[in-house]
Amino acid sequence: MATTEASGRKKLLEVEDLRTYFDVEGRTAKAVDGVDFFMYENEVLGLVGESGSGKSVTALSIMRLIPNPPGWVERGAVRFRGKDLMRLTYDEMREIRGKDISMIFQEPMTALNPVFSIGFQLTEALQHHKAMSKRQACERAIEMLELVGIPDAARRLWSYPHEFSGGMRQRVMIAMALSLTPHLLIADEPTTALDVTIQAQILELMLDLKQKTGDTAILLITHDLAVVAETCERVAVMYGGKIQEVAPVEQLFSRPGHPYTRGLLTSLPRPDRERQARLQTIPGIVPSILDFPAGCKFWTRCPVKEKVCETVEPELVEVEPSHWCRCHLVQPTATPGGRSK
Amino acid sequence: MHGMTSYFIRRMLLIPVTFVCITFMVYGIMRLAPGGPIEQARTQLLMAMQEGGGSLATSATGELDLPQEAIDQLKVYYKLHRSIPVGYLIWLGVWPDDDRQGEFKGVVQGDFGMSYRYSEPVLTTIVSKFPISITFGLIGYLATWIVCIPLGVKKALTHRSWFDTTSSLVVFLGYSIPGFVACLALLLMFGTSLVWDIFPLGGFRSENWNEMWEAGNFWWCVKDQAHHMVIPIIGYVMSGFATMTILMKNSLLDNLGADYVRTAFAKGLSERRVIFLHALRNSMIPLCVSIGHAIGLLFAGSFLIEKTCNIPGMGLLGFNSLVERDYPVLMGILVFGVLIRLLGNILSDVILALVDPRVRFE
Amino acid sequence: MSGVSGKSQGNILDVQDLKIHYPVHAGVLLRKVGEVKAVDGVSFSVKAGETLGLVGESGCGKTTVGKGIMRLINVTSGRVDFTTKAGKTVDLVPLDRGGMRPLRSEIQMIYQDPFSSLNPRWSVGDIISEPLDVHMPGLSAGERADKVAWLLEKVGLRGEQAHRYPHEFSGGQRQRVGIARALATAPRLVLADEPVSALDVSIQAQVINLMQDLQEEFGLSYIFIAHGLSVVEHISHRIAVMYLGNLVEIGPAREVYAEPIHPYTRALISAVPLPDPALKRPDRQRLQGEVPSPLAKPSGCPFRTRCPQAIASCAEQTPPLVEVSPSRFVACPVVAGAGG
Amino acid sequence: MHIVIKLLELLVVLLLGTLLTTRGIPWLLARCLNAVGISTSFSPVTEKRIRRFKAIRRGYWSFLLITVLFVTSFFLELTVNSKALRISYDGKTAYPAVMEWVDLFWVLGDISSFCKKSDFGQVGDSEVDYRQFARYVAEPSLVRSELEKSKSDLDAERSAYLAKNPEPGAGASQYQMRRHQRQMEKFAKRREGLATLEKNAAVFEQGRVSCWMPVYPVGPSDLRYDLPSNPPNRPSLEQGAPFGTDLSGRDVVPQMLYGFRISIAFALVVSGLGYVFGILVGGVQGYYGGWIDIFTQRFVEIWGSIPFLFTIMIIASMVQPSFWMLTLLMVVLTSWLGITYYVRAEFYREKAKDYVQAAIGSGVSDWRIITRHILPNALVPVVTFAPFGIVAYIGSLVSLDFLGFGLPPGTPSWGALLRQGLENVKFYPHLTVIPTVALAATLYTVVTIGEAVREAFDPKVFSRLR
Repeated sequence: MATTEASGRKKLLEVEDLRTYFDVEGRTAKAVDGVDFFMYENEVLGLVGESGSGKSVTALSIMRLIPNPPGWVERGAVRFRGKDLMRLTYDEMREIRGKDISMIFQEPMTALNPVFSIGFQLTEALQHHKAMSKRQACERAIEMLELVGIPDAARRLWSYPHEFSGGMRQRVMIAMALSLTPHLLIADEPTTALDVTIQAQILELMLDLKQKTGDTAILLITHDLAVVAETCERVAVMYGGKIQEVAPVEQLFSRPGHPYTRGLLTSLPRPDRERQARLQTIPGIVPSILDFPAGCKFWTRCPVKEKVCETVEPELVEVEPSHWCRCHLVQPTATPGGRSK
Repeated sequence: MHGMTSYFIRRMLLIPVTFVCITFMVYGIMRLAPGGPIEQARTQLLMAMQEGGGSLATSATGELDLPQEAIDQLKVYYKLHRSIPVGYLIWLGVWPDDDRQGEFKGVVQGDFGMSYRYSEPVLTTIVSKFPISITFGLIGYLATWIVCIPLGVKKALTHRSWFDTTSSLVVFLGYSIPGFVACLALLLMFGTSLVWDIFPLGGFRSENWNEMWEAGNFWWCVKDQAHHMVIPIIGYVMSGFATMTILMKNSLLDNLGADYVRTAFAKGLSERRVIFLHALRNSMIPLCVSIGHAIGLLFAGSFLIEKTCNIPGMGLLGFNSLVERDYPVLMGILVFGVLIRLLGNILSDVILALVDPRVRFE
Repeated sequence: MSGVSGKSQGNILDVQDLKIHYPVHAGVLLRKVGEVKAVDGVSFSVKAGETLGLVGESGCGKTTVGKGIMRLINVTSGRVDFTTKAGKTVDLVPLDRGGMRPLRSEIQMIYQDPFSSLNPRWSVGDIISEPLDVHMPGLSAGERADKVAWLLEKVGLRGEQAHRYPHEFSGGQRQRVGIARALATAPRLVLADEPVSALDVSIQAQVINLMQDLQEEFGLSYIFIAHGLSVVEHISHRIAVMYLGNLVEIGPAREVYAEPIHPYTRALISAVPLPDPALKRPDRQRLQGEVPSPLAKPSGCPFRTRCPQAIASCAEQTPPLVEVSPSRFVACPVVAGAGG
Repeated sequence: MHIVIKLLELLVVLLLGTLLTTRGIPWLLARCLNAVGISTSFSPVTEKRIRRFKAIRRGYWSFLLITVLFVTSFFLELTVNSKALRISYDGKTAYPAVMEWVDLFWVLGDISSFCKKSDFGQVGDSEVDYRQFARYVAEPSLVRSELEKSKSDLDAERSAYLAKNPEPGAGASQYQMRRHQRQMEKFAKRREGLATLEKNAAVFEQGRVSCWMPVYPVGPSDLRYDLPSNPPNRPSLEQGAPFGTDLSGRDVVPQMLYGFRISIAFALVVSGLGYVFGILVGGVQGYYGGWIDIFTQRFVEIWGSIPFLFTIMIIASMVQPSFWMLTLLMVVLTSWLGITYYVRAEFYREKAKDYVQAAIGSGVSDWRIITRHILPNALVPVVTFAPFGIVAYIGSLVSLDFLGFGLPPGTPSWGALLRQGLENVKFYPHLTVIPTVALAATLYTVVTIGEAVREAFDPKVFSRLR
């Protein structure tokens, strides 16, 4: 995986065999159980999965923001621009957070501190990382607020979070995250709590700012395949704490390899197509995080499973150039001898 | 802001209503209850007469009693010849007092009447005792904060550790000993020769304090005062410290798990800054709100601790007035107590509005 | 407005000029200083066996309409004519709780949050049989247990799961329990308030299919309230679009989706992302700004502050729904005039 | 040896109490509830909480300890009392302590009249002196020797009288004659009395008597005349007063034990009634809302501004309150108030949840929604405060008693002991130390329960980021 580079783009982030576990009343929940993927510089990667698939935990593990107790990173490496984040000291990690990697969260309601003004929260990171004076920081903050489309930014700077609407708060979060022009922006379900028109605004804003500020890559975590289709270059599909399929967005939607991805795609209503009488569904329910099956994580719900799936966990295999899939039944076709990862 | 102003105006308007309800109720109870001041005066006079061997009046029933004129005089003196509502209104000062040339003289005019016991205006009595109670209460409350906040923070940050568990034992033991009992135990241990006789056995100051003060022996006076204050202050601290420590701890624990703390860490802020600025600022809100309510509660605690440590404050005054049935003083203390509580509640709201920008009272 | 909800044969529900306003109190004496017009004159009808989709962004009043029809909240004015099984038409608005009770067996609701919509202390069997206790008190314990088991199997659960408690089920299964509860009294009309919004994608499809199957089997009518346009489009026969307490467009689902007329509907539909990278729409209509607070609702057309086609006269009066083509109604004189 | 036996008896009593608390009462309760038709099984949510509570050892053991002690204390009349459990004399049998115990639940009238001295070989019409009786039973020779002593005393008195006043001769006046005769009759009567006593002595000697005394044969209001010095007596194990006596000479041990029962019972009743009223008011407020809520809330605010301790003191200074009056005053003035706030908030929260809306939408009646749907869910957070409420009410009772405005004088009470302790802090520390330790230990146990309940119902998650 490391060397097959059609585009020759540089890799920004490589996650290898990341495992993050949680203690749930004495049992170990393997929320993230061996995740491998990478990101190119300046790309938008979508990380898709249903609730409990481990996508948010993956993001938090990269940031080393797993609450402990009850969670911990069991093993794995997260190489960011060559440095393994898991091996940094706390102080080194702190220098990276906010400055090189920043993050926005799902709930713009609770992610901002309610008792400090927007201005205070925007400037403190600037003052900390860039050693800016208060004035400079304020100017930069106003500039950012204008950039994310908050009218009357200079005055609104001293408003408190509760005086903004949900969409506006998410804009503030984006301004905060991008104010130090990080190399990587992790957006954890940034639009889930918002209405569809506001969602469109926020997604567009993120892509727009990415264009303007230059080299920020975005890791977009979402459960909504449609959002991915509209915004991302490549997609990684997670299920059961593992990456099940990674592909450029067109390939994934036109030639989904993994039965899970296929199931997800067919279970979406498609208003743009001819109306189906019924949606095709994935049978069964998502197992609890505590009792995913052995073997392939998906075999309990898989319509095409075979005997081997119940016991042997498939590898993530490159089935065609830059398209990886974790399924016994999907084997490399285009490039014989595709490497396993 | 307009909604807030009218909220506070509404709260202020409620004060007189509450005030009248409570004082009227207590006034009524006092008037209705048997064993009122006339009974008391009767027994006292009779005893005096028997001892003095003076002439005894005989009532209509043939029993020994006060002469009717004397009873009437007493009734007028205690305003018992009035119906309860009228008596109350006279006390309040919105009904002319016929016995004083129809003047309006009552609480509204700042006249609480005369103390039966001290034979001086009630207000003078109360005002002379008030500062003593307030001094103790405030120093005690301040001391509680100084102890509780660092302890609560430390406990939250070391949740379920050895330190947390051990200090919890102490905190809950403190919760199980009422403040005045703690005072009593301390008096026993450190006021008598039982363990170590280092503190005085109650009292506000030494008896010769005023002489020493006039003699200009300043340091001696300060030391003496402090010496007398140690045990009562510990009593006040004991009364509130467990609740406040646990409140601080739980509040900080809740906030440490909040989303915005994660955001702050994600910005790359230091742990110190996140905990002591972001999380602590939010966790202080419930504590600040408790200030107003605590002021009302100090009043209740003062009865017990002042009685135990023999401090001549409002509480001891109230206690003695109860024993002596000094009703005007009792009503006066009630007025102070109720007003302090009501103002304390409003103070809590004001503080909440100040420290929490989200709060908008409507 | 005639024709939108005109009395016609086969209508199970006729909502006419429904208004739900909340008073706003302020000042020292808490006098009423204004009102929030959560629902401000909404009219529509539902035919027997039909699904009406009600879409709009949060705060547009779609859930309030549902609760108003259910009479879970007080209605300010308007008529809600419901046709019972017996063929009688009853206006629900003037009914009190007692008058409403017998009708409740015919109108049921499915709720959004599968976690809070089931009492955590009750077993699933108790939850499903509660409506039976109220409306069919004559049932014996055995009959009731049979009915609960039958209902559970109808919604794709197993009958013996009746003694389990809600926390033992996943979100999708709980939503099935909620559906079973709604079906217990064999209703004619089911209001589904965002029934799939809280569910995972793969579970969403299962629940939608289930609802469609049940509709076929029992001839149910649905009012399907949701903010997800693609889901609504899939399940509904007709769609009604709401904005700030008013209906702006109503018509057959396919048509409204394919050729939206009202500027708001157009913007809403173009904001919906599609799961197909090949369909990235460059000509997307972006709505500027956000939905105004219902406390400060604009005069006239509520949408005029964000409308790209607004003209001066839009501020004057709330535009009525006008039939622009057969069974399509739009509340916008600007586009209706141009199109029609 | 004597102490060892006492300790063994104590152990047996506690063991029986434990059995009753952990086995008997739960069984009885379940029986009663099932008979009424209330199911005693909990929902899994509650079961999980109970499991979690039991897992917190300290809290669970404290809970067992306090309930066992409280249940056992309901048999104090049978274990710590100056009345005999069973007394029999020449075929007559009585159960005075048992009677007193029954009287606790079912008023029998003047129980002291059931056991008259004259019926049990003592002289007089008042209640039997059980301690004396027991002493005689233990040492029947004592009766004889005392009888002999009385006899010789009488003889001595008679001869002394005769020596001083010789038999009046013929010349004596009518008056003198009569006086002498009367005196002689008196002596004869006493002689006769001694003769009956002789019969009694025989009964004792023949062993036709028995007397079972309680474990600690002193009641809370008995004065310890048997102690050598003037009250208060310091604690002394040899003299049989391990905690000493108070200022009036009453034994401290029974006062502490009976005081424990009164304190806990008071706190339980106050908080129980407070819960009933608070839930009623708060529930109505939260469920109906609107103007009912606004007006009630104003009333609650006004009512809550009353300084309750002071008001109770004022009332108590005029009317001596009984246990029930004090309880009611506490309930009316304070204990229901705090609960309304929580219940109201919980009802508001729960009512907004969809499961309640669904019940309304199914046409379920208000009463059923309130009692079956909302209440069980709203009660949980409120229940966690109960132990802390009990601590507060015990503290209030002790405070009131301490100030002298509590239960009537003579009622066994920790607060009253503390008051005596304060008055004698210099010379009789045991009057301070014993109630302080008992109070602290009791409240600490209750607090431990409270903390465990809170932890079981609402475990604080602690997670740390860096």
